[in-house]
Amino acid sequence: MSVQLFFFYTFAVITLGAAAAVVSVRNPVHAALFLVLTFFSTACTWLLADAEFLAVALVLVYVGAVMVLFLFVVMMLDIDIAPLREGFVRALPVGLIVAVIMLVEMLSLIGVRSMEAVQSVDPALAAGMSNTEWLAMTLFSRFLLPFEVAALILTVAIIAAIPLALRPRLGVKSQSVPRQVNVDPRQRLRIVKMRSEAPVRGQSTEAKLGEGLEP
Amino acid sequence: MITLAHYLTFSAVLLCIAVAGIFINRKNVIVLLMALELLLLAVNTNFIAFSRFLGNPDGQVFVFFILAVAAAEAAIGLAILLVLFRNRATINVGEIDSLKG
Amino acid sequence: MAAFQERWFVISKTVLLIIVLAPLVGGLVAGLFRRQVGRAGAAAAAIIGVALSCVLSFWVFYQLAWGGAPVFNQNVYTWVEVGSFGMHIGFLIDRLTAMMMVVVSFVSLMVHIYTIGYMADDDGYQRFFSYIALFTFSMLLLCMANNFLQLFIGWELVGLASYLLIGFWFKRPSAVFANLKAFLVNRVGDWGFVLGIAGVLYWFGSLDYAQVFAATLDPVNAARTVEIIPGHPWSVTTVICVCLFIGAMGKSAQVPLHVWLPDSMEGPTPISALIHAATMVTAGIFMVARTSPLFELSEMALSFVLVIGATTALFTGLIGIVQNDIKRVVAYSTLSQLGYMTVALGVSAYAGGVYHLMTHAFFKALLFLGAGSVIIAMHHDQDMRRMGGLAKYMPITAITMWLGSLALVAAPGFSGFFSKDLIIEAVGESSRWGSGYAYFCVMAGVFVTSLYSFRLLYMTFHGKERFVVEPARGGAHHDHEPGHLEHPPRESPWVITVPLVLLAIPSVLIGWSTVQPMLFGGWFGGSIRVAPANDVLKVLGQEFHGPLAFTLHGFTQLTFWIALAGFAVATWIWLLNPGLATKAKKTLRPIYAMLVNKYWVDDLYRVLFMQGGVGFGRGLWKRGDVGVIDGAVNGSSWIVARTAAVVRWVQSGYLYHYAFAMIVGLILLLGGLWWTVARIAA
Amino acid sequence: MPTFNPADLRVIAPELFLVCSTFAILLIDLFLKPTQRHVTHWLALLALVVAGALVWSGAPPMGEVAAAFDGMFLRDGMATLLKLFVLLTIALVFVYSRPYQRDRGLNIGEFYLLLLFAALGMMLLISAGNLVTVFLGLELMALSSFALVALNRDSPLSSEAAIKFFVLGALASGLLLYGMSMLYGATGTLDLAQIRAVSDFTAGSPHRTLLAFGLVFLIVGIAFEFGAAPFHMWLPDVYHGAPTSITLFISSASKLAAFGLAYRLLEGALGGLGADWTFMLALLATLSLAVGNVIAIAQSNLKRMLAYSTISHIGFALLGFVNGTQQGFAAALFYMICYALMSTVAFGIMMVLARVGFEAEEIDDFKGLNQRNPWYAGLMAIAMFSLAGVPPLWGFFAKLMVLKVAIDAGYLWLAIVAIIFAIVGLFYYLRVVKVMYFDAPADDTPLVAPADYPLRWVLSLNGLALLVMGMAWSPLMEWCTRAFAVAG
Repeated sequence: MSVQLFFFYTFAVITLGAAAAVVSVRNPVHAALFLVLTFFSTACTWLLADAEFLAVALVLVYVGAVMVLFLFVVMMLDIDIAPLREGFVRALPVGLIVAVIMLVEMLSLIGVRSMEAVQSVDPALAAGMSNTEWLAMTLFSRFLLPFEVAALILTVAIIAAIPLALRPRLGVKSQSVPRQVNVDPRQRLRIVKMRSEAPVRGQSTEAKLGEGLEP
Repeated sequence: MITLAHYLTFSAVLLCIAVAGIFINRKNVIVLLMALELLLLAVNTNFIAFSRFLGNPDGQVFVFFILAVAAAEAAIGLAILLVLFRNRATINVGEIDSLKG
Repeated sequence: MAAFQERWFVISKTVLLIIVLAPLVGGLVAGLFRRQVGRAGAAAAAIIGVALSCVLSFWVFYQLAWGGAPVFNQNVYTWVEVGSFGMHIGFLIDRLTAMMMVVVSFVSLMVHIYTIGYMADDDGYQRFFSYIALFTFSMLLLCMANNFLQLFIGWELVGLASYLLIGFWFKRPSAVFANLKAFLVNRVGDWGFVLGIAGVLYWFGSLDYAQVFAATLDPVNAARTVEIIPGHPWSVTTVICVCLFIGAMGKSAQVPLHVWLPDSMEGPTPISALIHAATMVTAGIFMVARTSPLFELSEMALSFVLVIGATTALFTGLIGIVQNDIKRVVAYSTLSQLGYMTVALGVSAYAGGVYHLMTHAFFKALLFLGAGSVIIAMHHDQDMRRMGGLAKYMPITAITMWLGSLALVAAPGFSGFFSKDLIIEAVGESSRWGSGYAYFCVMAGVFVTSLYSFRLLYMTFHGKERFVVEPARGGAHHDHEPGHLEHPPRESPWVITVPLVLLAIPSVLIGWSTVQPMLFGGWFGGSIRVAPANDVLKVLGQEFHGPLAFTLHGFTQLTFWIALAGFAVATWIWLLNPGLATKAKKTLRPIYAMLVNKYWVDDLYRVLFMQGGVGFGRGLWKRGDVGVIDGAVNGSSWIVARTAAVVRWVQSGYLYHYAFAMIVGLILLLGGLWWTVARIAA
Repeated sequence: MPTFNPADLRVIAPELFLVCSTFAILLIDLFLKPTQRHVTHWLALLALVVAGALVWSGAPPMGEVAAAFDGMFLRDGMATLLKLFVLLTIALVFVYSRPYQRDRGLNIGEFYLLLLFAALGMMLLISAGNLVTVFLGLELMALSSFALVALNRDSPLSSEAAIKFFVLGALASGLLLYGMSMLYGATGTLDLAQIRAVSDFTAGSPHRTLLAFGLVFLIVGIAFEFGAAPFHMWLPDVYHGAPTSITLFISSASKLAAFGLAYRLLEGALGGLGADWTFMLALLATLSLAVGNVIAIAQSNLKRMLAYSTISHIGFALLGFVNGTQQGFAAALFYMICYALMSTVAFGIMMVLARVGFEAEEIDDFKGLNQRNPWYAGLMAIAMFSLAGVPPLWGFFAKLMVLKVAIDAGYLWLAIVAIIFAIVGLFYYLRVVKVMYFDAPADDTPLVAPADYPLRWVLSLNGLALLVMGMAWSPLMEWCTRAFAVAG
């Protein structure tokens, strides 16, 4: 067993174990942390396949951004942990059986035994560049159109996420400096002109007063 | 030496864990989203392995795109999750069953 | 002069188009502009349209029969042309078609005129006229088609019109139920019909009658087989013909698709006459006769037709004996007579079937309209138990009904005699599988027909008056109790009696002049093709020596004496000993119950299809009955709970079940692939 | 090393225009007051119309393919036809849903923007010539759709539908990607044409098994987008929960795009494995027909009923694929177009009937519609009869075409199954008609058509088109046939 193979097995086992933990632990925060572990160890297996750029990108993008988002949401939503376990144990045997059947079918169809292809020289090195350069040469030439489309997809994510998640809170008192500065006195104070009404001296007023006072 | 078969088996097992995670999950929807990330991870591993053994950069480029799209997907998924939580005060998969039949 | 003759004595496209479109135009005017034209205008538009096509139909008929005009077969409009496959609207006018056109347009015209009187008080007057004109249009389109597509279009339009008409009084739940039933049952038939047409298109490569019938002569086509269930080759023609005949079973109300017809009495009476006598139900018979070249290729299909027809002829007639609703008696007699026509088709005596169709159209329309006249006189009471002795109040109706009934029971000399007697003889002559059973059925049917026909006459027109005449007590017109009339019944107005008389004339006389040419003279020419080995009519024709001899011969035949026995029994029970019927009812209780419940066929369908289907759908997909599941959850058996759980699995609303379904689908597809790969490797 | 070729821009001109105008609308919309939203509406419509004109005017001659960006983007006859109808249906969504969105306070700029982005994704998907563009186009469309379903964010049903749609959609696209990775592994390329070249010559090689293995996963993704059983479970819930305007979008434009996806992947990339996928699709078609038609009978909610009816129609459309020839794809495309335009009528009328605080989505809400507004009742009846496949409406001919294909391909049993279920299907379509014409209305106030003239006229035209196309469907069918001229 070569050193690489040893490390591959190590990271693969860590990855699979952590992945299994992700889908089975009760606490979603723990699940998110296990997911981080999964990503880390997967990134290591990618390194073993000489995909340095993607391995680093996975850690940066996922662990750095996406997982933080997940954790943020988990903590924002106040979720009860205890009742969420119901049914899990009951569904587990069926789920496991189905998963195993699927795995057996997949492995036998891929024909893992027949693919004993051994790692040759790193193709990037063979081309005389680093993995990142090798990737970039392809990405920015032939994959120009998809690259732009990927940008569109990220835009859609923003356009979609904002109206869904952003919700102006009503009834929150906060200070708006520009509005304070721009206040126009005329909006605050209204001078109303009225025709002054002189009381008509005479019987009517007195009579009314008198009526009101009468027992 | 590591062979292609190692990677393919690894990713197949990862895929099955992810898929099983989706349908045996009786807990909250967030874990479903995590399982979906695992699924994409399996796919990415496949692409990288093939790319490496074929000596062809296209597969790694594809992974790049999948990563970008998955990030966008996660953002939208979490946004929908928030909306759901605000409306229903729950994200328990077992309680989201008003639409059925 | 010759040029003139040529121009006039050849059927032109224009004339045919007018025949088809005139009722449509009339119907559209009556329907779409009902407010503008008013009641009288709507009636006039529809009647003028139908009258025009009636006159022209007679003209076409005359030309084909005596004017020496050739068969007309032309496409008038090409709808679609995709490669070799074309869809056209076109006309095939030969003598078979011409006869149908005359019958359809004439009976329809009579019904239109009659409607003026019958529907006079109805709010939907204009709507009704537009529907019946549409009905006439559809039927003409169907008859005049020169291809299966147009046949199908007409077929569906007739179905649509009947659906609208049966449910004409759509505020009555029973009418809505009846029209839904008619529609659904017809749909079952249409399913077969569409398959049949698809089969024709697939194996003969065309929908055009002429091309298909020409192709049937090719022995390659006749011998072709298909394996719908792998390993069981079926003759292609048998498959096509059985499918087509399933369509005919729906439209022509053959057992077991007969259940809609008696219920369709919910529509106004003129419609009953139109549906039962001239248009809808005869479509199936006509279609089989029209496609006779196909049916001739398949003994098996013809035997199927024969057995179904014979069963219908006898067993539905039996139900007619126990009905009390005057229209329902006539309806069951229609079913029975349709059975006779189908039997004729089944023994390859297509001309006999079509001939009976024609005579039946006249006398059945007469009987229905007569029944309608009685119903009007009884203030829309249809129960014969509250009639009796009406003959003296409404002599014209009584006499014409008598004439119609005599035609129905095939009294020698009347039109029905020529057609029906011949069918019975043809069955006797045939040696096809099932003809023994059919012979028994049609013979017994004669007795049954006679029994219910005279029962109807006696209960309605003779014997004691079972209604009470009470002068109006100031109540509303329709508020009286059943069997209590405000004033004595009186004869109907001329718009009703004139059609009765006009229909009575052909009912009595038409047989004399037509039987010779139509059945034995090869009058239908090439429009009906019978294989020489099957030609029973030809055998009968050798013994035929003119209608008079045939009539005289008729008095010596067994059928006559059977009918007479029926007459005697009916007279004995319902005229002379009114109490006997009740007694017989008690002694024969099980049989009576069976007949009154129509052999429980309706109930069977209700349980099987309606409750079963709805229950199946609901039970399987809508999480079962709440009661069942609640009961199960509350501690009844474990098995029920498990079943319920499985049932709830599907579309339960739970995400994980949805994902699970997807994964199971994936696993099954993968498994299938695995299996194929393993098989290839092995 | 391939470099950027400015001539490529001409090939993607419609998409380019749509991107630019979408961003322009995004900016303009920021400065509009809510009362001025009609500006966004008309601009969005204008963008679609101009994009359509560009698709039409720049179309390559029939039978030729214009490729750009190193084969990433293909413009052929199929793309032209399908894009025009996608743009048309999305324009119909805009027109029909304006009063509906306005009444519910949903007439926000994002509605238009997301639909435009979805349109862009669909166009890209339809023109994709590479697995990457297939994936990106699909995601652009899908992500927009997820957000659109959730856009009515105060509705619990909407958000539930959205989360189901999202999770299952992401699962399906994950599986699709897994299949793509297998295709890549077996052939070493992402280009559809090159994969096709390998797949055409793989009989007996180990690649074949790997390709077929990937194919199964691709089928899952395709079936999900179509909504074919057993990958249909999302469909009824999403139809039901989403605002009717979005349901309209999903049932029309999305299904057209799904056709593009299926065609590009199955025929464009894996034509060599035709024998495998035709059989798999035949199975899915059978199941879809059965599930769709049977469950639809038990529905009381019209949206759910139409959802199950969609599933059954997908079953029908898949019959066109079982042949795997030019005729077959043409029939399937014809069917999808027909279906899309039938469902726009049905959902359009549901939106006309809806009022604030009242969704006309129960079948009982249609009781006595004939007495309240005979014209809309008539249009709805036409739509129902056409969906049921009653001659001489358009739907009948669409069914006829695919049945012919199935029979020609030797799938006689499948055609018979399809006919049987079509007859079962009549029952529930007819129930709607019966309710409209024969039941007494619960509320007999005459239904006033919305004072939105474009809506009234377009909806009427759309309904009558079902009738007219029944008479004159052959030009479109011919166009569909020619669209596949080279590829078939």
